[in-house]
Amino acid sequence: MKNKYSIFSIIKNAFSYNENWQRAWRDPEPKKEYDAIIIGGGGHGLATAFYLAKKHNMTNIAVVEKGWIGGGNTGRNTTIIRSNYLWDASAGLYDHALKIWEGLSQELNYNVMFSQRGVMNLAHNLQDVRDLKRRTHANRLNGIDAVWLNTEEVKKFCPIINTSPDIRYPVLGGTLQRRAGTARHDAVAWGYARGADAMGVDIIQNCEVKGIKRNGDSVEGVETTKGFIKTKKIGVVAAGHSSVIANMVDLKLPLESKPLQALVSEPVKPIIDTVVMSNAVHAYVSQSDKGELVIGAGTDAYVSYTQRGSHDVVEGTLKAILELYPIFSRMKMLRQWGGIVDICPDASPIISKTHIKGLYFNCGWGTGGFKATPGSGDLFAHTIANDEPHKLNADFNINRFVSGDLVDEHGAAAVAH
Amino acid sequence: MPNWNSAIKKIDVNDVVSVNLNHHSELFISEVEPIMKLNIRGKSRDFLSMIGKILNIILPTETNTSTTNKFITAIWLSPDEWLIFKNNVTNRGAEETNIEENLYKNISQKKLGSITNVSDQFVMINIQGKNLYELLSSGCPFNFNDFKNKKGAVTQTLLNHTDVIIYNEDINKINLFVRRSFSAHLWSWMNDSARFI
Amino acid sequence: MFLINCPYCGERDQSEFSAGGEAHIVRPKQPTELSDDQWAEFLFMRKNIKGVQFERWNHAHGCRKWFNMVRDTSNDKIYAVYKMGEKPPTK
Amino acid sequence: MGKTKPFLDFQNDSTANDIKLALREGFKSIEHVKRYTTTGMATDQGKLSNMHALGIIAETAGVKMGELGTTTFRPPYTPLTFGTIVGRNVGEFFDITRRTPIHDWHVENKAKFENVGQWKRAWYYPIDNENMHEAVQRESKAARDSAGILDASTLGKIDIQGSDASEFLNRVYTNAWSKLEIGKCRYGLMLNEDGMVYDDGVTTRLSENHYLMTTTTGGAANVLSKLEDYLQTEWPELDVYLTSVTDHYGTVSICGPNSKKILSKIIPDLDLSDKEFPHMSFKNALIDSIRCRVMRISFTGEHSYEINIQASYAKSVWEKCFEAGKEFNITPYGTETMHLLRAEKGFIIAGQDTDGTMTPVDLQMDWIISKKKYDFIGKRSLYRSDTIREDRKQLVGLITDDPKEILEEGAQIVAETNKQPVEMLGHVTSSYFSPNLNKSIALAVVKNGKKLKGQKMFVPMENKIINVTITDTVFLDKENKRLNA
Repeated sequence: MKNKYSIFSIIKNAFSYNENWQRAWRDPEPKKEYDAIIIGGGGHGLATAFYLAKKHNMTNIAVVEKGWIGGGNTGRNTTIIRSNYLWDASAGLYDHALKIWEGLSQELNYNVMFSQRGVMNLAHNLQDVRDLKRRTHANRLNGIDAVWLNTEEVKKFCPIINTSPDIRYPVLGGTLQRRAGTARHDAVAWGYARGADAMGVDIIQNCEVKGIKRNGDSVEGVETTKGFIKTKKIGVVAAGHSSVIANMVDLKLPLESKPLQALVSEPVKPIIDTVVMSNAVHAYVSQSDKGELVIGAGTDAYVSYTQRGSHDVVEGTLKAILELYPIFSRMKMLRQWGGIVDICPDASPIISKTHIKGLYFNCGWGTGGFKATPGSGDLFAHTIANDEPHKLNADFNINRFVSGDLVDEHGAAAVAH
Repeated sequence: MPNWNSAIKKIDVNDVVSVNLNHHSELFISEVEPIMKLNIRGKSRDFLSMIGKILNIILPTETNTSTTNKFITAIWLSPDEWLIFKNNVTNRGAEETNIEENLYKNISQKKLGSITNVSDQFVMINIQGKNLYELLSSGCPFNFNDFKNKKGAVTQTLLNHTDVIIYNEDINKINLFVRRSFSAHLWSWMNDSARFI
Repeated sequence: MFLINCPYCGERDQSEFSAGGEAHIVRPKQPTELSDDQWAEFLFMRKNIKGVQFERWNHAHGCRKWFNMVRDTSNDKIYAVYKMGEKPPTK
Repeated sequence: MGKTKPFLDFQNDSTANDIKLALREGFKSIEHVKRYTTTGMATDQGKLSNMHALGIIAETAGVKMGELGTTTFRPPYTPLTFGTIVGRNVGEFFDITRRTPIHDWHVENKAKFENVGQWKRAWYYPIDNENMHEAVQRESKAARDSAGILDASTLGKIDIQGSDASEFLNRVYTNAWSKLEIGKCRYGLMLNEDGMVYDDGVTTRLSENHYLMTTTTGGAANVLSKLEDYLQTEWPELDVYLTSVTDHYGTVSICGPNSKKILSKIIPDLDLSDKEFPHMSFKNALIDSIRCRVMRISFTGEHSYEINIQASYAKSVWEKCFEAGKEFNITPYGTETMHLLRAEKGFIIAGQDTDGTMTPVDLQMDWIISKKKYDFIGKRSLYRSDTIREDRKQLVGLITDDPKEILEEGAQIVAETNKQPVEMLGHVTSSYFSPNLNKSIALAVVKNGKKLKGQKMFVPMENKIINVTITDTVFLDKENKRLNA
């Protein structure tokens, strides 16, 4: 059993100059066989393993990660968490996640720094207003907190926004979810890893999957850089690289992988105490606990796995930032990076069985996967353990692309971040 | 006859705008009064020879080039698309209509290709001066190194995020074609940018 | 950001182009005879390759012509461009 | 060891001890150490601390420094200001502003503008201290009672020529085009390949192999690019050429019972009789000596004309129409009134009443899907298991029990009021107070709406519940008498 993190353990360890802290997770070599293998040691994959162990008693499982855990999109996003999605299915999914977020630090005994500072989405044209109001009404009826703010209320809530009617795309109002906010991305991966490890889950880093072995319609195991590992159930949670794994079994998914960029500024004193998103002009900003402005840019419009993107995307985002926050003009860009996101045609994820027995996919989160991490892990664990989806992810199956029953969060102009 | 109105707000078209802010800058930007412009499309040999016959010009088939005669210039837009424009400002009316109708009758109606009047689709802006390419480069991803020394060269590219066609008329002298609805904004941008070179 | 050699206009900045996804996915000539599965395959399912991929690009802000490209999506290296209707390079 | 604080990253206050602690806790990867201790994440980008950190890690773990690798270096090498990156692209230059050829007139006449994509469109024209509601009510009434004038120049216009032009239209629109007579206009709906409504507009057959297509304002560029894509990649065998003429023409639309009289003053030699120039047809004409095309088409349900004239002359022609219409109190109206007038007639706006999830059948526009055509873009998708469901969300009309109550666009519709959570059946897509009917009207999409006509529904607002009834989508002049009035 692991040390419990607490005020007492901090004091106790302080006396011994912090020499006696235990490892957060082990560093095991893979066993010959597991009951299930999760491919991908990001937040979603580690959460899946955690809930498989915790809720479904599957502890003889492994997470295999080709690099270091949390090194993919988990460590490359703008950490926005919200659940104000339009369609019932999405609202159900993301609010399930938000409810877990609200107790996650306690559940994991690990501070994920979840901060409910609110997320505000701005409207800049009349159709934006219609779409955001539609979403606000739908949220309210779905029991998700959402309020519409007029321009004055937007200004009051976040005074540094330029709400002048004379700017190119004036702020016509916005919708606010107060329960929404941000969390510390790395901590989420580490917390889940530590929790899963404590229940016996093997977290195997630097172990790249090279192939999936099949026997007819069933999976038999994975070929990795650390050898063959036998298993009957494989859950793929390799955001960005889902198609790479799918292509190993000749499975085509409705995905395109694209670089999504983000950047941070130098750290400054607290200036913005909420998250503001603006889909129409494409500017998303919040401030991290370290004081850096965390700014989300867009995706490039072509498939690429390069983990970098075009400069014009960054330029386009920053001009929108300065349009809305002229006060940031002298702020310095400190770091800029790109993550690879796989995007479904309807901007909704897939958490689903496949036609291959024992092979499950959790992918297609596009630009908005971080917020769903706990919910996604919980529902994917349910799907893997029971070979059946939970009712909250039933609509997010692969078959929807055949039937046409999409969960179209695009058309509804709900931003996917 | 209805009044003709410039696309470029508050600019008197006869008034050549010049920017000469510091000792080395020199730029003259002016809108060229309306001239006939036609978009012509076609693929076949018959099409090319018919155009030659009617306009007395050989359409350029080499990428990014143009041909010109006394009256008109033809610029290459793609393997089956050209923009032709008159070299001189003329009043609209019979002469212009005749050329267009003649082409339409012999090309469009004979199914050899298409003829579309785009006189007002594009606003033509003349820019000259030794700092011309500095202005263009401040908002354009195109590499003008070869272009600027090649009289008659043509390129389609972006200038300040706006689609433009640029025609090298002479050393440090170009004609720029921009869609009308974008033209006032681009004009304003050029005047702003010119202050910084 | 990279340069693309438009088969018609020559080398240009990528910002003049727009991407059209995987190449050589031909629209079925007789869609009504396809099953829902087969139609979905055409509509949505993609290989989304990490590595050398055949794809469609359009010189949207130039000659407006569509063409094909062979590009390594893992490093944006372009191996070939070829016109619509031409056979893809074999190597 | 332990008691001292050997600082490593002077900005982030991380020490050598922090690094060793990270290693003890299992944060082995160099990236984990960086993220756990924040070493190297300050404004120097690790230039001062990273090498030392690597040395300490190597020493502690007993490996060579070279084996550890480095963290990924992120641009820029030296932090630079947002302002430097953005340059002059703020304020006026934040985004392109597209203006119609009649823009200056709208400015001179104190129009309020709406941003539609990059376009500035006249939204409404307040007189004195009118607010938007008052201006729109006045404009809407004038357009139906006498005459209104609208700048429709922003509509996308595509010139289509070639011997296969008709076949091309057959493939891109849901309805049939081969038999459209020369000189006639037809409304068309364009779908995405997934069967959902994408764009709409009126296309005119100018001659045997020559059409002029109009698209929505916002859709123009995408439609042209999509059509080019099909032509070049799927159907290269078709002899068709597409040329954008959106900017070449200014479009002046005059509508209302007196529009005919006004047009006859502008173009006296044009026969405007219903027989010679019926609804959904076009004529070439001259205004003074300038050629123009006049379409008798209507987005308001009124007797109406659209004059397409070379853009340089559009403002002048607009002023001429205005002058000629003065005796009929011709009233300029903007996009808001246009939206209201079309809603009275139940005409959709692609992008407002549709959201990428509506098929033509959902819009109750089954009539526009040709039964004879073998194929068109999106046809196959209309027969998937989900798209053939009969209880999909469908476009309907809504009227409020209280005729003064105006529904909020985006408001949700439910059948029950005493349940939480309650099933949302649909939402209000368009809503206005109609001065011509003197009541509030709305368009909405409602699950199984086709079969629910006459049913009572509820629109739950934050602080009240509004009672509504599902109706037909056409509120005014169901017999289309006004078109020929």
